[in-house]
Amino acid sequence: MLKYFVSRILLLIPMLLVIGLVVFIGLELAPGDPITAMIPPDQLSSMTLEDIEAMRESLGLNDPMLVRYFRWLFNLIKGDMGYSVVTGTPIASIIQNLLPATIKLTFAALIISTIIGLLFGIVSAIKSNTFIDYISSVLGVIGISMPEFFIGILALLIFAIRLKWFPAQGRTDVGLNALQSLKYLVLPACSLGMVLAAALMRYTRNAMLDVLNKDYVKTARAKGLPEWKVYYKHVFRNSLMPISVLLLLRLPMLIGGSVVIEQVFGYAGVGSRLLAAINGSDYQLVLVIILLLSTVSLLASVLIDMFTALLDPRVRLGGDIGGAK
Amino acid sequence: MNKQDYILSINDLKTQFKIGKRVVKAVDGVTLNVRRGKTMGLVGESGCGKSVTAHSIMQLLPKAGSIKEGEIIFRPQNSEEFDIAKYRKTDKKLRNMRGRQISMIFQDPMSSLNPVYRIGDQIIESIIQHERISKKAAIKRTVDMLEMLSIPQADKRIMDYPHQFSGGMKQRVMIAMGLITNPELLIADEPTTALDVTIQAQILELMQQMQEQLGFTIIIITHNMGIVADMADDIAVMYMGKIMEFGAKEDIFLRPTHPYTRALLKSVPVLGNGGNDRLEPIRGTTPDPSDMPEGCSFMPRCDLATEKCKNAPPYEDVGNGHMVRCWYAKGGAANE
Amino acid sequence: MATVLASKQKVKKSSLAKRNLQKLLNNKLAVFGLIVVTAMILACIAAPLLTPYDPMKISLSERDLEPSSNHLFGTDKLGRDVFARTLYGGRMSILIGLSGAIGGMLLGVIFGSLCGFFGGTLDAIFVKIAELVSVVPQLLLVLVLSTFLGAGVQNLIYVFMFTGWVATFRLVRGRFFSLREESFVEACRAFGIGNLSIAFKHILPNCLGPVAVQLTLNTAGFILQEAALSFIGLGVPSGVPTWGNIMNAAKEIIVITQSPWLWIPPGIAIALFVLGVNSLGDGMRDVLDPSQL
Amino acid sequence: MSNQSNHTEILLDIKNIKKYYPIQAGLFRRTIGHVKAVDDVSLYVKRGETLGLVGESGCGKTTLGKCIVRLHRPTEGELRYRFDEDGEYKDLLSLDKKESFNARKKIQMVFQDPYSSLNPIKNILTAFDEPLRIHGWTNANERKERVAELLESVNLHADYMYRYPNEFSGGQRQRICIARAMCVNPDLIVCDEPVSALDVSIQAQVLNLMKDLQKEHGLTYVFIAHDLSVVEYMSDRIAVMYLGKVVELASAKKLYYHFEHPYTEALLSAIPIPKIGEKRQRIILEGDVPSPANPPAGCRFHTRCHKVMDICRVKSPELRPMKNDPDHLVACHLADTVEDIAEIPADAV
Repeated sequence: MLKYFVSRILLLIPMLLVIGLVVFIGLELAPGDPITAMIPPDQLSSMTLEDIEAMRESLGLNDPMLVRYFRWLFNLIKGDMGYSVVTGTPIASIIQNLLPATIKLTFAALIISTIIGLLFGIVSAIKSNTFIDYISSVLGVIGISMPEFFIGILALLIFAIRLKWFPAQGRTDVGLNALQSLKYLVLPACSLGMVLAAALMRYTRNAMLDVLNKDYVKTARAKGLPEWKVYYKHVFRNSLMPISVLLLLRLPMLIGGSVVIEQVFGYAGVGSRLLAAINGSDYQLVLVIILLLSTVSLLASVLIDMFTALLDPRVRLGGDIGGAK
Repeated sequence: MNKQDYILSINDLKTQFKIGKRVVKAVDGVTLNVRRGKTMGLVGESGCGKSVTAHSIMQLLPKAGSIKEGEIIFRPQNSEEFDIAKYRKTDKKLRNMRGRQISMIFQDPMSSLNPVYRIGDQIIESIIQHERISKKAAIKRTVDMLEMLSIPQADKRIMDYPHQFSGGMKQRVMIAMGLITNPELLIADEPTTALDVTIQAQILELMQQMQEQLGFTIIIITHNMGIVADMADDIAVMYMGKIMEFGAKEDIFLRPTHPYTRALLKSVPVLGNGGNDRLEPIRGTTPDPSDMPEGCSFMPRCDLATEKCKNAPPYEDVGNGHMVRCWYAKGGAANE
Repeated sequence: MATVLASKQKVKKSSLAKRNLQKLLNNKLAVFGLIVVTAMILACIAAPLLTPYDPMKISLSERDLEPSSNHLFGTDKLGRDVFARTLYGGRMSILIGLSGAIGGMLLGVIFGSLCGFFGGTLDAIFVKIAELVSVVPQLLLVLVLSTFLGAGVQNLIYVFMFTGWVATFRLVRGRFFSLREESFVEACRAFGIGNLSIAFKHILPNCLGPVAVQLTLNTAGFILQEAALSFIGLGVPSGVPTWGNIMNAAKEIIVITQSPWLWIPPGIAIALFVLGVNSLGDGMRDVLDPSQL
Repeated sequence: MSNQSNHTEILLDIKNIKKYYPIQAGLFRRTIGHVKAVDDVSLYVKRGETLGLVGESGCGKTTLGKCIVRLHRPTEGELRYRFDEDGEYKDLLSLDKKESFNARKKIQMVFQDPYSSLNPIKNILTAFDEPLRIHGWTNANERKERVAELLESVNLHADYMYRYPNEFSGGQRQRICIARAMCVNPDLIVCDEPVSALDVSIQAQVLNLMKDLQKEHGLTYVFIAHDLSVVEYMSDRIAVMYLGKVVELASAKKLYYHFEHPYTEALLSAIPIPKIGEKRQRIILEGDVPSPANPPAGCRFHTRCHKVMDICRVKSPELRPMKNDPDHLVACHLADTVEDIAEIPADAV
């Protein structure tokens, strides 16, 4: 078990290195002098060309690319992410302010969609081929066909502007208590989670129906277990494995979607900052944010993967499938 | 014979499946009596309805299937007899019966155990469902049962997961799970089809030993005439949802009367004959169950078929409870 | 022998494709999807017949008009007819989604069959690449690539191809892995039929059903992505109307509350078209394998 | 056509065939061991006869069959094959490309699962078409006639060539597969469990058809099955395999009454016979078949053998002819073979 986890985590390293490299090459190709992103702007303005050239040498900007890459990566890990060219603020502080908000939003969306998706999926499977199942199937296919931002705009119009249940725009933590800041989260998180909820619902239903046909479900019934126990212990438990695989595939889409949803609600997270940075050609900031979001996505995938392994003794205990002792 | 000597009496059972708009009559009027403490073999080819019959007894049919007609009278030793067919699939009465009074083991031991739970937990689940018993006592009983079924190091192996067991060992676990509550009837649905011959011999031997020790009744379902010759006291031969012939083992093997039974016996090679006798195949193929012929269902493939067979033949006793469903059963052409 | 050959002229050749089409037409979901998709595509193609307006023509005298018999969906801030823009925008949105998906499918099928048939190092490398591409949020990947390649319809299609091959690749590779163990493939080998023929003539056609289903999924996904990208202003240049571009206006609260005709029609168009494509895909999947999903 | 009554000419000489599969593990796919699926098997097949291969799952019978058809390349060994009745023997494994391709015509295979043996999206004609075309039937009409002829030879209607596999029952499919294997006029057909997926009433149809075709075309069969009664019905000689090795080889008539190997004895006694009256002595083997990745030392059967002796745990018995019958080969220390146990040095024990 431990061996599996360790190897899974070790595999993360090369993947992060490759993503990092792609981002770094992107930085290299981006227009603009890299040095502008490495020195605080007020200091930069008082330097002569010779100073800058000396600085370039001392900063190692003339070193081979691979050396610079690892130095950049190392600095990144230390928290030195450079400076935003446009606003002149250190990127680390921008990230520090905004990343938690984005993670909160995505996580909330994940929780909401998992609860709704599993609930409706389970009901749909248990009542398969009834009216309830039919309705939720139709809702499911409509759900996965809606653009997230369209749901967002509709939600904004109905719940924030017309009904005034929630604030329409923005998110500031300053001077807000937990309940108030939760109010800012509800609409974006729900809009973001809706599509995933629909996908999860469809998938849960099918995974459960699939498991229902398995022989061990028949065995469970033959033991005389009541239906709820059959569903809970033998059907749902076993469906969780394929469901978590779907989550794994869908998670990057959720994180991508957060960028758009933040834009709709003017939610101050890394996503909306990312768009501002792109429009302002602030490449250093763009790439760091993308690297971070990718890392979050990668880490979350590994977590889900480990969760799947925990569920399945065949993965957990190594694959000597069918082997007698 | 006294009614109480039969642990199970099935009368004119009809089980149907609805697939889309088609109705498949999988079991179409089965009548059977199972003697207490004996072994009954139910033989037939795939799709003849033998498995559906077994699942009907447990009311373990899939959603599309349901019992349409007939009764399944179960007579437990220490309680009132009741008609299984009268209850809904999820009725408490049936739930209490399943796994406690009647147990069932399935064809494929590989997929019959839930891969995510420990072997021990899956067996104990069965005890705890039906008895008020401490966890410790349940574990003890599980280990004892596994030891009885000659699983080495049973106390350690209950902590293992199904994928760590071989096919034969898994089938032993299934048997243990079935017998742990001391049921009166064990239904074994092709229990050895997925196993190798030497493992098959082990499992069949074990089932016989356990029956001697615990005295339960067995219904064994198989397509292998050899297995029923070994195991069964009574044999029912099924074809297209109906019992074609029923009788004591001797009736079936020494005095086979239905043309289908005879054809079946002649179409399988017998070890020791060395390919001397040429096999006599049954011509044609089994008809589509949703489109069965009128009259005798074996007629299209039967060498003795005449005009008469276009009407459904009666199910008659030809002596000593030897039942045959054929127009020619009594002194007719089949006894030439 | 002559009689044998003569008698077989009478037998109607049953074609598998024809039978599957028949099954598809019996599937309500698929028929619904097919009707919606076909109707919308036809409407977009026939846009000049359905509306007299030019989607690009700015008419300052007709700014911000509510829907009326003249302007079915009203006009936008520059006085352009929203109905015309929705129709013409649909052309571009569908074109981008479909060509991105087809391109991705081709890449996926080629890589997938090569890896699935030959396995080995090539396979190991592609699997790793696929894992990498799929773990990075696709929208971000599209964002980066379109930032550097520059905005533009063609670039967007390239970007979709580059990010969209993974699902098809996995699917085809997986099917190859299981199919190449099937006895009919071994029978081909036993006859000495060459590898390429086995891979492309015997195995690949067996993957095409699921690939077609995947194509619908990808088309739906790319249309949604294009819309999202254009909505945040990073997809197609704002001059070219697409469904997402039209909705770009809804970034302002004032538009959301005061001029819903600017964003509701294209929003519904996207949802309806994607719904049609998804239903068609679901229906196809039911036809191909009624037991699955 | 060869003479069926006395098969004397050896068609295929299987010499010391081994097939090992590497077991790989870890991040770098290191090879940590081998599954010895077939471990040093030598057999011969005479022209016109049926050689039965019998054993439980994992004994290597299918792997050996696939090696003969060259679907698997053996790790070691030779497959010496006589193309013409008075020609020379050639090793099938060291032919050049063209010879190798032509040799494919000579040896064909019928597979276990009739459902996966036919490509579901191609009609029957197409399934036959490509093999025929690449092996010299260049004229499309001739190919069509050939297919019609073949289908009729397996008692199917010629029109069926336009149908798709899903329109046929298992028995019909298996007959189509037999016809397909025959389309290039092979000498030798390896039949891998051809009837085990079929219903009992259909098995006999297929078995009899195979016997008839053999007579008609002078075919040679290697007949692989787990069911000894079926193998006995079909075969002239039977080789019993256990964990990658042949443990006994005898004529079909001899094997049932004069078996020598304890495994053969157990196998025979384990098979349920559809007869009553004679009470047979049942030998129940203990435990499971050991893993071929880690076979026991000495005689591979010693872990389950009811007659195990000390020597069996250390020394692996050779497959040797019996003293009184040189055509009956046994690999057991107990058997009265040409070489006696006494000759084994005492310190080996």
